[in-house]
Amino acid sequence: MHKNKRIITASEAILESTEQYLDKFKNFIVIGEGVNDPKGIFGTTLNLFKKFGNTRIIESPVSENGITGISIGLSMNHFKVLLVHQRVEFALLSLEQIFNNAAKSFYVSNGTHKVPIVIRMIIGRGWGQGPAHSQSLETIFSHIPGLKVLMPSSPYDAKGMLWSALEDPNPVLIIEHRWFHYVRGYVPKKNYKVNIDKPALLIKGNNITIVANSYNVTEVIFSSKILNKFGIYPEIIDLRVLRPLNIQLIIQSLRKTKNLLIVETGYKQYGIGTEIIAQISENKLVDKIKSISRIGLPDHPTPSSRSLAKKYYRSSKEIIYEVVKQLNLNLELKKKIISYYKKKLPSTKVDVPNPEFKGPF
Amino acid sequence: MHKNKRIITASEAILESTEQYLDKFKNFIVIGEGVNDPKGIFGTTLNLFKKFGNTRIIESPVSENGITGISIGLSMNHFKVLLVHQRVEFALLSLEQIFNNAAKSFYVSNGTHKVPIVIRMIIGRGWGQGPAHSQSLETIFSHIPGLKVLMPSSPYDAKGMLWSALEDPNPVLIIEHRWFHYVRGYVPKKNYKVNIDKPALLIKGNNITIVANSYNVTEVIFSSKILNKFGIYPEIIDLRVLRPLNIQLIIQSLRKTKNLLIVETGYKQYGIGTEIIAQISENKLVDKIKSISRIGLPDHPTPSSRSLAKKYYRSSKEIIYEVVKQLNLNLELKKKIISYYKKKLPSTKVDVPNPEFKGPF
Amino acid sequence: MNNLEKRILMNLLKIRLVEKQISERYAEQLMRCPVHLSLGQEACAVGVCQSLNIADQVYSSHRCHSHYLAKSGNLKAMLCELHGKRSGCCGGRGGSMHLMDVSVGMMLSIPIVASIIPVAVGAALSFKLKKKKNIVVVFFGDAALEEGVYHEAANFASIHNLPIIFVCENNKYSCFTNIENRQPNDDFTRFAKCHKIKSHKMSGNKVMEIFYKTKDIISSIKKNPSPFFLQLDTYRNVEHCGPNNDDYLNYRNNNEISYWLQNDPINLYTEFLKKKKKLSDKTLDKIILKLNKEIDEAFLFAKNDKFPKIDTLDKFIYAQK
Amino acid sequence: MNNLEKRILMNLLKIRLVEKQISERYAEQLMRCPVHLSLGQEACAVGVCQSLNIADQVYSSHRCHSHYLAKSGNLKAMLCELHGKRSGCCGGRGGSMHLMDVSVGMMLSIPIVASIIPVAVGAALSFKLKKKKNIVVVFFGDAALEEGVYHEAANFASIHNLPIIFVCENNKYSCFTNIENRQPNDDFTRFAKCHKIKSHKMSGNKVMEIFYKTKDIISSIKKNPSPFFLQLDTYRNVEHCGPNNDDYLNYRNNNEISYWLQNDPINLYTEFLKKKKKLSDKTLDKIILKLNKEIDEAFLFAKNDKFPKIDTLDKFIYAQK
Ligand SMILES: Cc1ncc(C[n+]2csc(CCOP(=O)(O)OP(=O)(O)O)c2C)c(N)n1
Ligand SMILES: Cc1ncc(C[n+]2csc(CCOP(=O)(O)OP(=O)(O)O)c2C)c(N)n1
Ligand SMILES: [Mg+2]
Ligand SMILES: [Mg+2]
Repeated sequence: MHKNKRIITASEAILESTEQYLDKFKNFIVIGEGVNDPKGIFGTTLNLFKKFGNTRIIESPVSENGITGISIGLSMNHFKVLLVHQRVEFALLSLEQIFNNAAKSFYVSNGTHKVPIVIRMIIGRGWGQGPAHSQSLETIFSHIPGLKVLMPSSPYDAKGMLWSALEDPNPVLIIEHRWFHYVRGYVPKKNYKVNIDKPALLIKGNNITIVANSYNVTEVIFSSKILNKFGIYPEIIDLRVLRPLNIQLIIQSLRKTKNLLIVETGYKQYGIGTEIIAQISENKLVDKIKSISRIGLPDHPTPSSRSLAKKYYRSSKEIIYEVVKQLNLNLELKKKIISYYKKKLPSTKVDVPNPEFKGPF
Repeated sequence: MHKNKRIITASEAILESTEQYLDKFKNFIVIGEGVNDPKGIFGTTLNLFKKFGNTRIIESPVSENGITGISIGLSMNHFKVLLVHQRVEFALLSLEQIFNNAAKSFYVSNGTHKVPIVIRMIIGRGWGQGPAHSQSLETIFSHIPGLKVLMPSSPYDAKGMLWSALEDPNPVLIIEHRWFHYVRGYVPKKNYKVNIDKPALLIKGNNITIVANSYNVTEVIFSSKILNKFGIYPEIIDLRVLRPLNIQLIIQSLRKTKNLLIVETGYKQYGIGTEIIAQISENKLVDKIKSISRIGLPDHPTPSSRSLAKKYYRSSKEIIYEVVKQLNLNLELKKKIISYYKKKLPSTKVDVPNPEFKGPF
Repeated sequence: MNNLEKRILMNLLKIRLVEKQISERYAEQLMRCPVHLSLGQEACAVGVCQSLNIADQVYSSHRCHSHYLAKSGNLKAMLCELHGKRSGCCGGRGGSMHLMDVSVGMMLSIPIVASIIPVAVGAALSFKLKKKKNIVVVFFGDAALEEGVYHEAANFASIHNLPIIFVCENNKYSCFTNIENRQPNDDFTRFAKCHKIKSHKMSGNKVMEIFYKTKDIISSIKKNPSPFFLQLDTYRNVEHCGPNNDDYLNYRNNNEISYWLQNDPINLYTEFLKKKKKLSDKTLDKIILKLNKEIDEAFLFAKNDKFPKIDTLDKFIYAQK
Repeated sequence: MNNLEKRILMNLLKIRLVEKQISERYAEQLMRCPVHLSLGQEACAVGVCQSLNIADQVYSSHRCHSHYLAKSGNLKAMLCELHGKRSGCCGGRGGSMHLMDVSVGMMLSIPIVASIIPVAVGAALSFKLKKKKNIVVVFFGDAALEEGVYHEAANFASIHNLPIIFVCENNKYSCFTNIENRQPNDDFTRFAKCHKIKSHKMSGNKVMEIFYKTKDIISSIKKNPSPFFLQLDTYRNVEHCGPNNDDYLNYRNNNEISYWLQNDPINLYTEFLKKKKKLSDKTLDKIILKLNKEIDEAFLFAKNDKFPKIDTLDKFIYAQK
């Protein structure tokens, strides 16, 4: 499709978008722990301080709550701030600032104070980093009015959604899966916006609608290719925007496929999928739905050991099994698919997305 | 039913349970900002320090994150700790401790460390206390495995559930609605446990299943009495326990009524109701459901002004209207119910649960 | 009285009289929101804010009435806010703990203890980055220093040499709890020193001394940007939250109470002026009369103002570009 | 060498050799979790823990290997944990940043910076309430002092006179960021003084001095319970996270590096013993040989140990009474 076009990773796309916005807008500040260190947040802020100086790329003390409040104060005063956390968990220390001062100030001040802050937070996974560095807490942020919550899945979106977030006058949270940083794809050099108010239809299909986000989209596409061989064509929707949530596209798709599978990066229970299902069920938006199902993390912390992590995380395997189950395929076909899948199984281990991944953490 | 039996308020019930547990267990500590001040957390810890001293009833500096970590350390060392926050919002400063150290230690330590802490958090409402003192954030806590999340609705449960929580070896969060403290009901003097693992059937019915929790149960019962006059008998379920969530009772009820209404204290979007609906839809647990609906807070912060708060909060009015709509009643009956409701409308204002309520805050 | 002295007097009295009227009228139940009155603490706000320009910014907490008024916040908009009316400074959405009047640099008040402090430091950073010569003042109580975020913000202000004054109004209590039960002592300059921030501790009831000290601090900051920590020891005359006196609850001892009442900031200042023959009882009465008239009018305005339109309830959830 | 000197030597060497072997074997990719090695910082752990009883408790952070071993944590259980095996001290669930061995009072390590500090203070409170004579030691890095929760915990320890030693291992860096870019200076006793906590700052590489100082502190705490803050200046010899040297990235300057390498804690101590004729090269070699044998065995054990049973994945989510 994009032959001869520039292919880069999502982390390079993020870096590029940030750099271009720094070029464009003088009052744009990047701040965070590690933003101007030699690894530059997995490369996403690499060397920016050399070009823009350390008053625009501000290295922060290890003070997440303070720095969030500081970023909010800065952005109330006509700055645009990009705050970066190497792990979602570090942002847990700053939820009071995010929920109260970032999310509510525009409303409470009757439209006076805008808080145009963008907060990037990275979900850890792999290499046994364990329970406190691997949580995927998007539901918690998505519950709070006043925030916008994005989870890009492609390098193209990574760049364009970041740009749109930076142009947005509201507090926008971007949650990036650690493994998504490695995803490669076509990215135009010039800056551009993409919408940040709805999901995207990735692949047309007919038997079942699969909704996923972030890194899981990669797993779903992989699974889908296998299913295609057997005449099963899932329609794949990249959720992209968790708040504001717009389920129109899902509804449309479901009217056709009648089967819905939601694949979450976070805990299944009280997760993102629930609101989608609730809206569909509540408003009877689709007639004669045949099946609805969710795949998400089980109800306990992430174990470090790779032997346990293997069963903890959900991947193409669970997706394929679930589709087979939802579509009620006959036993023979089922067996065929599964044996074919086992042959195609990605050879990388469960705790690494590709052979290069051994940190940084 | 409980003629000649002792009727007290929920806040008195909480105080009594706490005092009895202090009597029972020497290594039980109560801690928090205001626990030994002359108002004693809306009366729920009133004068305890006079009997038990300020080494067992510990007044805390204004340091929510610190004190939560301290309480966790204490409870890992064979103490039982009851930590109290006058508002849920203050606990936002301590989510890192709650989500990581309280919720996960038992799992991560492979069963070695127990964290038997109970955290009471109060949802504010009324008297214009505004956006940062009125949030109902139960979803956020309910999303996290390792925690238990309770929301009692009656004085009987207030006492018994607190006792059960104190006997439980896990971190248990009890979220109390500010107005629930005023609810009166029968409470035995002697200590007792009630289950903290499932909802309760409050009132049998047949036309529709209404699930509510905390203060909203009061609103639902009030609404139900009005509906009864017109031959509509909602089955009322008190959700009580948000985590671990057990929807058996709801399923059973729904098999009979085929209509489900969930009434939430918090934001509707990504709220508690979603998981219930998702489980029902996903597993096709009920045949031929006719309608599903949620009532919850709209998608913005709480305004202070009572004129706005009136439309913001949901009460018997919205419940009755929703039931009428869900049951598809004929226009005449609809009109009758609504005009009857308007006559019966509680005379108190929207920002106060009863005439005495003008603080403390 | 020279102009300055007069301005200070007017400001002090205005706050006092507004707070008194709120206290007296509260029982009418038209102001249906929690109020944390500044009675007894007026000199802190007035002494500090007197030297500020309009472009200097003030940030405050739940007890913000005095800061709002001392920074020349619009009185009618404040009372409308307390009444939940549409002309309120937040359109009735915030209530008494969210006072702001951006047009005069009264930027924001926030009721979560200490939550405002980093926000104010962020504002100071914006001044530095824009090379503005203005300063930020953030007011907070003694309990705010128990929140870790104060330290995170102070450290940042220190390493970046930000133009901000941290003003701690030490009234010795967090609600009912004396500082003795919360911290090792109440000399809070230790929390400035530990971050290598200059500091000063003084009475919060002597308005002229605060004024002169603040003036010095400001001119030094303007020459050489860096944070400053100012501790003002003061006392609140009524209950923590609400219109009444709650000393019948016996959480504050009588000697303490009477010491501070004797050192009431308004009295201290009027006595000082009188002693210097700069103020007569008659002039004072006249001023009070005039101020009360303005205040009465503002209350009337607030009473008569309309409630916010109900269909504005879901406005301003998200900003449009 | 007397017994004490020998114990200290054995402990120092054991940590050094374990960390070295981890570093060397890491590329085999059998230890699939992030590792924050204690190389260069061994004397802090050994000096402090040497005076502790088994009932005294230690709490630590992401860089916990040395504390775990100095408090006599089981070596096999540690290596199994790093290998993700079932005999790991957390059954393989935690990895390198969650080391604990409750049987010897190594209570808990937590990778969120500073998050362990209030938990340790809570433990100290439990000792006080139970009138136990034991003490708690909490180890953390210089960056932990930038987290507000340190202050919240320290204030609480101070007002309640809790038996706890806050040990700050100052290696001057938070990942790649020098203390200069994060705080006004690196004399952290200012963060003890501000909470009225006694404190001392000293080299973290001189094990005997640390030992004697800690002994004094402990006996004073046991007589008169109150917190103490001990700053130990030290240096990490390898990268922040991982097995390698990363000085090619040029974030640390060469003078600094060579100064600290010259003051390597193991060398300092062995040289001291040799100078006093208490240790010969031969004995040293013998000890190293013996320790390496133990360590090799432990690695072998870990390699051969089984992974956790897959059906234990959902065990221990909730405790049963
Ligand atoms: C984070 C947080 N914790 C607790 C409260 C409840 N609260 C409101 S005001 C207050 C006391 C604050 O005392 P201080 O900072 O000294 O200010 P003062 O009221 O004395 O002016 C408390 C604890 C809060 N608003 N926010
Ligand atoms: C709250 C939080 N923020 C950020 C991190 C990422 N992080 C891990 S270790 C570290 C540096 C800690 O430095 P220091 O406390 O000095 O310990 P050292 O690594 O030097 O031993 C950081 C920032 C974290 N784990 N937790
Ligand atoms: Mg105070
Ligand atoms: Mg360090």
